[in-house]
Order: sequence, then structure tokens, then C-alpha cells
Amino acid sequence: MYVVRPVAMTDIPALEALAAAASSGVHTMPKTRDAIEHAIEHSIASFGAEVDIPSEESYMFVLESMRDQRIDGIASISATAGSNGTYFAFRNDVVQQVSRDLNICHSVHALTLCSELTGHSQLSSFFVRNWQQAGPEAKLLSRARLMFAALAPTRFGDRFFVPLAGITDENAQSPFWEALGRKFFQMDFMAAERVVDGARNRTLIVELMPHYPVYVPLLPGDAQAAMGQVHPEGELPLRLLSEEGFEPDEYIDIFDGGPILQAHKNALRSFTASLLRHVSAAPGADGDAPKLRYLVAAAKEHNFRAITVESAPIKLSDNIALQPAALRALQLSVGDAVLCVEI
Amino acid sequence: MYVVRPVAMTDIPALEALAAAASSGVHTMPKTRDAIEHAIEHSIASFGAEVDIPSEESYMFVLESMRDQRIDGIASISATAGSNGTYFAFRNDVVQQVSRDLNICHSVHALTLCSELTGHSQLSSFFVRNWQQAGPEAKLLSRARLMFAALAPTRFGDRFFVPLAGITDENAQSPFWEALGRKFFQMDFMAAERVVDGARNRTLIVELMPHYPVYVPLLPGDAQAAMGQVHPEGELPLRLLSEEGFEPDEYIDIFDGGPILQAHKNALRSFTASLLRHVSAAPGADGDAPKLRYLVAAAKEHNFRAITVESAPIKLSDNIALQPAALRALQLSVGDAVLCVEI
Amino acid sequence: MLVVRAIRETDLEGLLGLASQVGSGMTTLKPDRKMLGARLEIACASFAETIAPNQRDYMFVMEDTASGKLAGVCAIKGAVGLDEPFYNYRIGTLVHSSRELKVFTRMETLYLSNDLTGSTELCSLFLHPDYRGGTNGKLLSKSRFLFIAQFPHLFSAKLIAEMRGYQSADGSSPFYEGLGRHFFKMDFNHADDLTSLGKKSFIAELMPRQPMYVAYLPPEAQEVIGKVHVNTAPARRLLEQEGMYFEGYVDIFDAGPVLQARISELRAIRESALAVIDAAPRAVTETTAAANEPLLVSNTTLRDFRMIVATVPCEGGHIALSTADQQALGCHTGEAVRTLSLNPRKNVNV
Amino acid sequence: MLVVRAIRETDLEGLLGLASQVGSGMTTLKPDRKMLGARLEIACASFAETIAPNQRDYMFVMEDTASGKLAGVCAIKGAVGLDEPFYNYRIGTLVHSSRELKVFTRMETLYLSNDLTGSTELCSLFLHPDYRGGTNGKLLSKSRFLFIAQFPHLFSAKLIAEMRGYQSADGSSPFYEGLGRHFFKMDFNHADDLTSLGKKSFIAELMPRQPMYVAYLPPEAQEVIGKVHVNTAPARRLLEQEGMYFEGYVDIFDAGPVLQARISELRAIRESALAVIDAAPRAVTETTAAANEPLLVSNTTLRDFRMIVATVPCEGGHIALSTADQQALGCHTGEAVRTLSLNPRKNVNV
Repeated sequence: MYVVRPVAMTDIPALEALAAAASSGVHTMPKTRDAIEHAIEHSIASFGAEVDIPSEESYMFVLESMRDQRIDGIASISATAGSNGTYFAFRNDVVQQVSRDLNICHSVHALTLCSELTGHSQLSSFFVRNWQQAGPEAKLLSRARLMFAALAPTRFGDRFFVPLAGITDENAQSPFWEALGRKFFQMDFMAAERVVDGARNRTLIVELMPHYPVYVPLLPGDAQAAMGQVHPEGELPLRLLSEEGFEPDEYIDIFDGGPILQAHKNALRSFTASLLRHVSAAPGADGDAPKLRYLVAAAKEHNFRAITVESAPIKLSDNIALQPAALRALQLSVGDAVLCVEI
Repeated sequence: MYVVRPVAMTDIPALEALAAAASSGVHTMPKTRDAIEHAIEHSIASFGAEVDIPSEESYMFVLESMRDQRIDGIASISATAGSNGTYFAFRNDVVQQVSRDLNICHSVHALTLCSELTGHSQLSSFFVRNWQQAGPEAKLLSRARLMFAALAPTRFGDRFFVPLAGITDENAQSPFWEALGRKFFQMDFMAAERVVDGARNRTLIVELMPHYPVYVPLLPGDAQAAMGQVHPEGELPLRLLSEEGFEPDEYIDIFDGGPILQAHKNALRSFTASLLRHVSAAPGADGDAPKLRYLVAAAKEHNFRAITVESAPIKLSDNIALQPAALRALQLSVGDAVLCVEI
Repeated sequence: MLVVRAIRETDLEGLLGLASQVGSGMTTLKPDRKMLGARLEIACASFAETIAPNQRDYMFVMEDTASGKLAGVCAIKGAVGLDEPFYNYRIGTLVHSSRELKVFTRMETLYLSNDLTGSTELCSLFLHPDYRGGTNGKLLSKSRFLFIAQFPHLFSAKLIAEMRGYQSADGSSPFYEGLGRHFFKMDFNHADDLTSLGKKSFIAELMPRQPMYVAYLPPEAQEVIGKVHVNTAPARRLLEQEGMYFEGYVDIFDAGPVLQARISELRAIRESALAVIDAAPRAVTETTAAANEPLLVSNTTLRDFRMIVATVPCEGGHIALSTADQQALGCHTGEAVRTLSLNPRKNVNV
Repeated sequence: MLVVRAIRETDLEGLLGLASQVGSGMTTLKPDRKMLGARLEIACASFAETIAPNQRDYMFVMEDTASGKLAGVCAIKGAVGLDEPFYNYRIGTLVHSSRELKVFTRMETLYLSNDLTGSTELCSLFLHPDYRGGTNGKLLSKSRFLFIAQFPHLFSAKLIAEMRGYQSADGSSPFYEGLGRHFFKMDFNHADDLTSLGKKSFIAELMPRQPMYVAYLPPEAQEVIGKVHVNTAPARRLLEQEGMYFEGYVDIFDAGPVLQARISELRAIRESALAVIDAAPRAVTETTAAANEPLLVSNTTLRDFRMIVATVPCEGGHIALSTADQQALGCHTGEAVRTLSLNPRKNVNV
């Protein structure tokens, strides 16, 4: 059994090991020991803070195997994306072109540098060891963050987004960057990522990136093809988040053209389809009653924990029956509240 | 009891009477006999059409009193807003302005002429007689359209919007128009509305309206104050649609600055909170069990009818018990499917 | 002798004959009797001053006085863009610079503009192939500058001339293929024809409105911005000699350059001068003809404006014109004519 | 006598004295020893040609040879905008027209641009109040044109000069109040100071990037676009006499006009001429002084460029200069000087 819980200082070595296993496809994940330490400290302070208005908080979760306490995954969620700057993205606008005289009607896509994601909450740093073989624990890790947000809505904005790394070729060149960013930055993709340190909220972005919309038909074919395409390591989170209700078409990354998924919280299943239930003791063996898989999260902000269980359908019940192991994992007792969502 | 049903040719005189009671605040409502006839014919053809991809269909509903068959309201929903042109609106962009050197951080609003609502489904023509005293029947009328959309999703887009008339002064002048549209059209607000016939999808709009964003701080105070403000007759639909899940801040009307509410269907209660149930016969008097008010719609595309009923909570039940009068209003029998949403 | 003169109502057949020689690529001079007839009417009203200056369209024909045949045509439009919007791309510069990164990027940018609205335009220049050679092309092209110098009050402060843009060997426009085609979804010639028919609202409807970085275009399209069609290069040089410059405006379809000038700074305004026709020219011309440089000489009447090239002495406000020249100009000894050296003097300081 | 000459290292104290008289409104000439010292160093390197032409900053001082005091200063920057972006608003035209409605609306539009990047700039003109009067202002301002005419190869094709914009009686800028304040949220003088200190990245960060219709601005702001400060009007007229024009570029803060010209079209380029200093000048000057027009006269050496106004005869490539004039120019009889009439000749054709 896996549990998702807030990161702790003792997780540093485990996170270092995880970072070594991740490639460039997860550019928002802290990779050096300093960066990991800083991220953990910041997360602990964020969980501990009393929050009225979402600001610089960032919450980091780890996926822990209950059997051997091994850390097999990491995922974060930030209260606001641009807390120390402006978060830039390309908005993928569609311009309708209609000429009745000429009987022409088509639509043209244009990419506009925009800063409207600045106040949204951002999901980042999602990584699961052996992601090619990941099972339901990947769903658990990805969605637990949003269950936390559903439990603590004042800590987050009304809208959420997730930037996913775009595609690069075998030489680490991004066709989207070659067609766009390079013309303004005059440097390689990886060099540019280094100077901005993976961030999208730096002053130099507004100094260098184009101020006027980029008409997509003018881009070379390979750059157009790269728009909204995800790096192979991003396929898993893309699938999980799409199931959750995120939509990919409105924004793309300004550097590599990778997809930026976004959604209003009212469109996310963790918000709209989660059910608040009370824990009841599991009956012994309940035979062959049909079972569903649920994500179950402790309904509290300060010792948030989440697991998956199989359970009889709870739609028509006020309770969910949990086994003792599940209660231990959640650090809860019978009668406590949990937030559940079918996965 | 009120029922909402598709408009029929026999409703022409009633709609003429209704139109006479409505003022300029509902500019999307057909007002002349010709326009009414045409709208009804178009609606009947739309309900009758087999639809794969939403196109020029427009569905009109009336609110009928079961007691005296009086028509007390009208509401429409179109498959796509720009089916014969491009639907123009101002997108209310927020530009983050951050200068770290100068320690300045503020946001500037800018209005951009955009055509992205063209493919969305549009709600329009909402009007209820005596709207100042309207009761739950107004909710019924407003939401029934969306229940129809929830039942027939292939007839509509994934996104919906509703333009609501903006404010004008006692001389029918619009402060927003004075600051913007007049500079390009060189005519009065009402004259401009006449030449475009209330539409927002005409070629002359792209010929005349500004191509570049309008920075809001440059507008006179009264024009800024009018942005997103609704005409008094729009207050009722604004309230009802906000409850439904529509959001007002992203777009405003290009002429009078009135609010354009919009939402993805996944954020609308008619889509996410509606429950498919089967009709059961009502027990006799069920005493003082707590009751909730539900909108109940016949779950079929071709004789769509909707009413409101009081019922015991149906969340934990597979059925909803309906009285014979309700069944007659819906033209249904016990065992038929209905779509229900608490209102 | 060749005389350039104000067009007359009786020139319609000759004009149609010329237009039938033009071929494609010149949208304002098509062999369409109705269109040309309407234009001729406006031209005649222009010289008669019965319409307002900014509606005028002064057409000039070059007549071979020996045969009475028309050898060429050219025109000056009083003002462009006042009935239908007149579109160009303007090339601007945007600098993107980051001190932190020590990056300084200078980008050229295309702005869709109507900046030239109201300008006076030189247009519709065509010389019959039989007459190409010698100073004929210069006389025809430059005649308009002498006319402007004689009547500067009739024109806007700004003078422009649109030059046909670069085409590949196969007749396609690399600029159009790189930009316009994506938005117009039709062939270049089709789009170009539509604009000449005055159907310009489609430009507002289909053209990208936002400024565009030139660097987004394919290299072939970037390279031809402001370049003229190979056949147009000589015409461009003639206009540049008169003080017209490429100032960054180009055609929206083929990126051909617009040459422009302040009328007050034209060579014709600065250097042309009035001279009185001398009573006894013959002896002088015979002795010193070789030493004289060719002059554009015109009369000073609007309604029957006439102009020739003469290689005669002109000094101290007097000019020696032969009887034939005087007849060609419709002038007599003792009357004033306006003169301008056909070729510009070299500026010793640059 | 007043001589305008290339600045020297020893002029720092005098320059600081002048700068202390300038007052606010001139951001490039502040009495700051460090800033002026650095600038003086660049100026000396410019005349010595030890730095690249586009990095040069030629400063000239006007010296009263009687007292050795500095009476004024002016400068030519080789090229602007190559280290820090050089911003202007450019005023363009957009036409909105609907044939269906018979509406034709011509709108002026402001485009944020770096179009003037790389231009040569005239700047930092200041004449000490004690010396204002007579031809002193003209000598100081126009000296730069004669320098350019002598060394045209050192400069860009385009010459510009930024003019201080209109201010209300209370010292506020109606244009800034109508536009910039909404985006900068600070006082005009504060914003203006920051740009002079080279802190220009905030313009990219805070300035609205999109083209803007002038009609959106309050009428007071619209009215002052391209208008100069009342004290700057005479300086503007002097530059216009030399062939500089307002072509639609204005300052982003106060909308003061940028005057500009192609260097090849400057009056100084077209009309200035070399002349040899005559051996026996005295008799001539005494008899015909009244008939002569005042001339700008300069030597032809870059490193010790010197210039005066002289009212002496100059014809046929010879000029009569007094011994004092020759000394002021550092020239001798038989050497060449460059001359230009101080006042432009009237153009008879316009």
C-alpha cells in the first residue's frame, strides 16, 4: 500500500535519489541538494502557515510505500504561479477569418505572450519512479494534491494549471525554440533554460520575448508540430490530469511549446465529484459485492494523508468502511471525516 | 404549476404580447411578428434536425402556466454563436506589470476584440413577464435550456456564453459606447444597434472596430464604470446564471460593455450536478419528511419538457417520486427517465 | 517629335490601344473601355479643375507629333486612400535587450498601416515598346515632376510611387507565398486583381492585424522585402534621381517598395526655373548644341499642359527654343516656360 | 570673438560651470562631475578617432576668445540605441471604413518603436544666458551641420534631434498625465530621470506594447503630441531651416517631436562648399562688408575642429578672412575652409 503525505526534512536523501532518476522532462523538479532542502523547508513552512489569500506557498507531497517506507514519487502544488514575478505563457488564440464577399472562412491560430496564469495555482514536479510501469499509485500521487486543494480552498486560486515539458530531439534541441525563442534569445534551448533556471516568471522574459502575437501558419512545420506536444516523461501526468478534467488547448509553454493544462476548479473531478464521508469499521469479508477503487484522503489540512482503497460503492451511503491498515496509513480513527473520489 | 416546452407556431400571439412588455434590455429577443415567426420556424426545424456537429440550430423555449396556458416567459439557446459570421466580443485581458528595479507591480486591464466565442453555444432572449416578482419559474426557464443541452450534448459546443445588455442612461446613451464605439462608427449607440440589428457577427464590425487592445485605464471614468455592468432587466438572468456556474469577468460586449457570462459545460451545475433518475409513483402524503426543490426534465430530445417539484432528497435513491399532475406536465409515465437537478 | 501633354477626351481609343499592350502586373491600366472611359473623364475634369484637388487624377499621354500616335501614358493621383483604405506594410524596428543576459536583438517588424492615406501618387506609367530608348522613358516619367513643380499647390505634402515587387522566374511572389497566402488562401494574381477592382474590405477581414516580426517569414520572403521587379529597376532609378526614397513602406502582397518624398524637397521644386523664350534662337543652337545638356521644358498652363525634351542653351532666365519646339509647347517667343535639367547634377559634397 | 571648437580634456571645469546653469529639463547635461568627466573622455576619444564611429560622442564648446570662458556647448552622438534600446512613439494612420455604412474613419495611432536605432543624434545644446543674442545661438546650433558636411562618412544615414515636449504652466506634461502616468505610477520627472540614468528596462516592463489609438487619450494629451516646450521653439526653427523635419516620431513621455533628416539631404551637405583663404583680404572686407551675408566658416581638421561666423566676401572658391579669423580657425592663407551661409536662401519655387 502507498500513502501520499507532506514531505519532511528526513526525505532529503530519498529525493536526491529520485532526482537522479528523472531526466530533463520534469524541468520544474528540484534536482540539487540545496534546491531540495530549500523546497522542503518552503513546503513545511507553507503547510504550517495560516493562509487567507494564496501567495508564495508551495506544498510538496511524497509517495511512500507503506511496506518499506521507500519514497517512490514526488508532486507539488503552488498557491500562485507568479508569486515573485509574472508567469508568462503563450495563449493559443484562434482568430476567425471570414470574408463574405470572397466566401472565405477559416481560422488562424496566433500565440500571444500573456501573463494571466500569474495568479493561478500551479501543479509541478510530478515524478514517479519507474513511471513506465506505474499503477494506481501514480493516480493517487497526482490527484492527492488536488484533494488537498479541495479540502483547503482558501490556500489556492480558483484556477489551476500544469506546464508539461515539450518535445526535444536527440540533440536536446527543441524545434519550437529554434523557430521562436532562439530569434530573440540568440542562444540554445538548454542554455536558455539554464539562464532562467526553468522559471517562467523572470524580467528577462518580458525584455526578450515577442510582444506581438505569433501567427502559427508562419512557423516552420516542425515547430507547429511541436506545439502542445508533450515530452515522453510527461505522458503519464498528461493522461492522469486529462482524466481529472484538465484541458490542454488554451496555453503552451513559451520556450518549448509544451502543453499547459488548465482548468477552473469547478471542472476538476477532485472538486466536483469528491464525496465527504465518515469512516466506519470494515466488516469482515464482505464476499463478492462489487468493488470500486477510491482515493481516500484525511479531511484535514495539517496532517494530510491519502491512500487508495477498494470499497463497495459509497454514492448512496454516508460512510466508507476502511480496514485497520488503511486507518493506520491515514492516521485516522473510526468516525473521522475523509474526502473520497472514485479513481 | 409551470412547464417549459419548445415553442410552437401557436405561440406567435403570446410572444408578440411578451415582446411588447420587454424593453431594450433584452436586445437578443425577436420583437416584430416577422422576426418572431422566423424564430419559431427556425426553432421547430432545429428540434427536428438530426445533428452531428452543432451549426445554425437555435432552440426556443416558452414558460407556460399549466393553469391557464398563458405564456409567461421565453428563452433560447443557439448551437453556435457565429454560425453566419464571426461573433465578436471584447476579451478582458489582464496584463501584469512588474518592474523589479523600480519595485512596481500592478496589473492593467486591456480589452481585445476577439472572435473566440464564435464556436461556442449561446444563450439568449431570456425574458419573464413581471420579472421583478419572478419566483422559481424564472429559474426553471433559465436552466431548462441547459438541461436540454445536458441531454443532447452533440447539439451544442463544450462552452456556453450569455451576453447581457449593458447600462444606458435616461437618454439611451451608453457611456461605454461614447468612449469607444462612437469614435469608430461615428453614430449614436441606438443607431449602431439598429444597423447591426443587435447582432455581433457582422462584417462591418471587423471593418470598424479597433484592431488593437484598448487599455482600460485610458477610458473615461464612466466608461470604465460601465464595463461588465448589467442593464436592470438583466439582473435576474445574471443572478440565475451565476448560480448555475457562469462567470462574468472574461468577456464584455463590444458595443455597450455589458457582461458576457461564460463557462465550460463541466463547470455548469446542469451538467455536473444533474442526476438521471427513474420516475416512481408518488406515495400518498409522505408526512413531514424534509423536502428539496428539484428541476425535473423529461430525458428525451424530441418532446423535451421541464417542471419544478418538491421531493424528498434523491441523492441516495435511484428514483424520484412524481405526482400525477407532474407526470401530465412532463407527458411521462412511471418508469420513464428524467434528469433532475436541485435548484 | 515626342510631346507629353494633358490627356483629352479624344484620347480614349489611343489609350485603349496602349492598355492592350500592357500585359499583367499593372492593375491600374487594363484594356477595359468602361474603366478607362471613367478614368479619362476624371482626368479631363482634373485638368479643367471642375473637381476638388484631392479627387483629381491627372493623366498625361506622350504623343508622337509626326504620326499623332500615343507612345506612352503616366498619371498623378491627387490623393490616395480617401475612398477606399490604402494599405501598406511599414517596416519598423524593435529592440529586445536584456542587460542581465547581455543580449541585444534588433528585429525588423511589419506593421499593417494606412499611413500614406492622402498622399499624392505617381502611377500608371507605360511606354509603348516601339518607343523605348533614348530619353523617352525619362521624359515620360519625369514630366510629372515638372508638372508638380509648376503647380505645387494642387498636391499633398507627400508624394509616393508604388513599385512592382520582386517575382521569381516562374512569376510567383516569394513574399506573398511566405505571408499573404496563409491568410488569403488564393493565388497572388487573384488577390492582386481584387484590390485593383476596389474590393478591399477583404483586407480588413483577412489580413493579420498585429505587428509581425520579419524573422518569422521564410528567408526567401525576407530577402525580397523592398525589392523591385527586375523590369521595374530602371523606373525606380529615375524616381530616386528626382529625390524619392524608399522609407520602409512596402506593398502588402508582394513587398514592392513605395518610394516617397516631401514635395517641397523634390529636385524639380528646388532646381526647376522659369525662363523666357528667346526671340532669336537659331544661330545659338547651331553653334553650341553639343555643349548643352538636355532640358525638360514645359509650358505653364494647367489645362493644356505640354512638355518636351530640348537640348538648347538656357542661361540668365532665357531659353532658345526652335519654332518646332515652341509649337509643340503651344508657346510663343517672349512667353515663360519651366525648365529642369533632364539629368540631376552630381552633388559634390556626398 | 566666439569660436565653436572640439572639446578638450581641460574643459571639464568650464563644462561643469555651464551644466550648473542648465536647470531641469535637460537630462543629458547635469552638473555631475563623474558623469560629465566620463562623457568628456568619450568626446576626446571621438575626436581622436580611438573609438568606433558609432560609439562616438562629439562635443563642441563655444569659447569666448577674449576671456577664455565657455559660452555654450552642443554635441553629436554617432549612433543612438545600440547599448540601451532607444524608444519613441511613432504616429501612424489607420483607416476604419465600411462601405455598407458609408463610414470612413481616419484614426491616428501610436506605435511604441525603436525605429530610430542607429541614427546619429544632435543633442545637449546649451548657450549660457549671458551670450544669448545676435547670431550666437545660430552659430552654436548650426556648427554641427558644418561638421557633418565636412565628415559625412562618420555618421549614419539618418540624423535626429529630440525636442523637449510641451509643458503646462505648472510644469506638468499633459501627454504624460494622459498616458504614461497610468502605466508608470510615478511623476513625470521621476520617470524622465530614470531614463537619463540608463535604467530603461522598466520601459519594456511597464509600457503598453500594443498600438494605441490617439483618440483614446484625453483631448489635452492629444493636442500636445509633437508640440515643443515654449522655450524650445526657436531651437526647433533653426533645425528646420537646415532641412530637419518632424516625421511623426515623438518622445514616449512628453510627446515632444523628434526632428529628422537624411544626412545626404541636409542644407549643409547640399550648399556648403570649400573655399581657399585669400591672400589679401583687407581691402575687400572694408568696402563690401555690408553687402556680404554672414557665413559659417570652419577648418577641415577633425581633431581640432574650429568654426566661426564671418561676414566676408566668398566667391569663386575664395574667401577673404581677417588674420583674427584665421587665428580663430587655426588656419593660414592658402588653406581650405568650409563655408555655409548662416541663413538659408529662400526657395523661389515653393
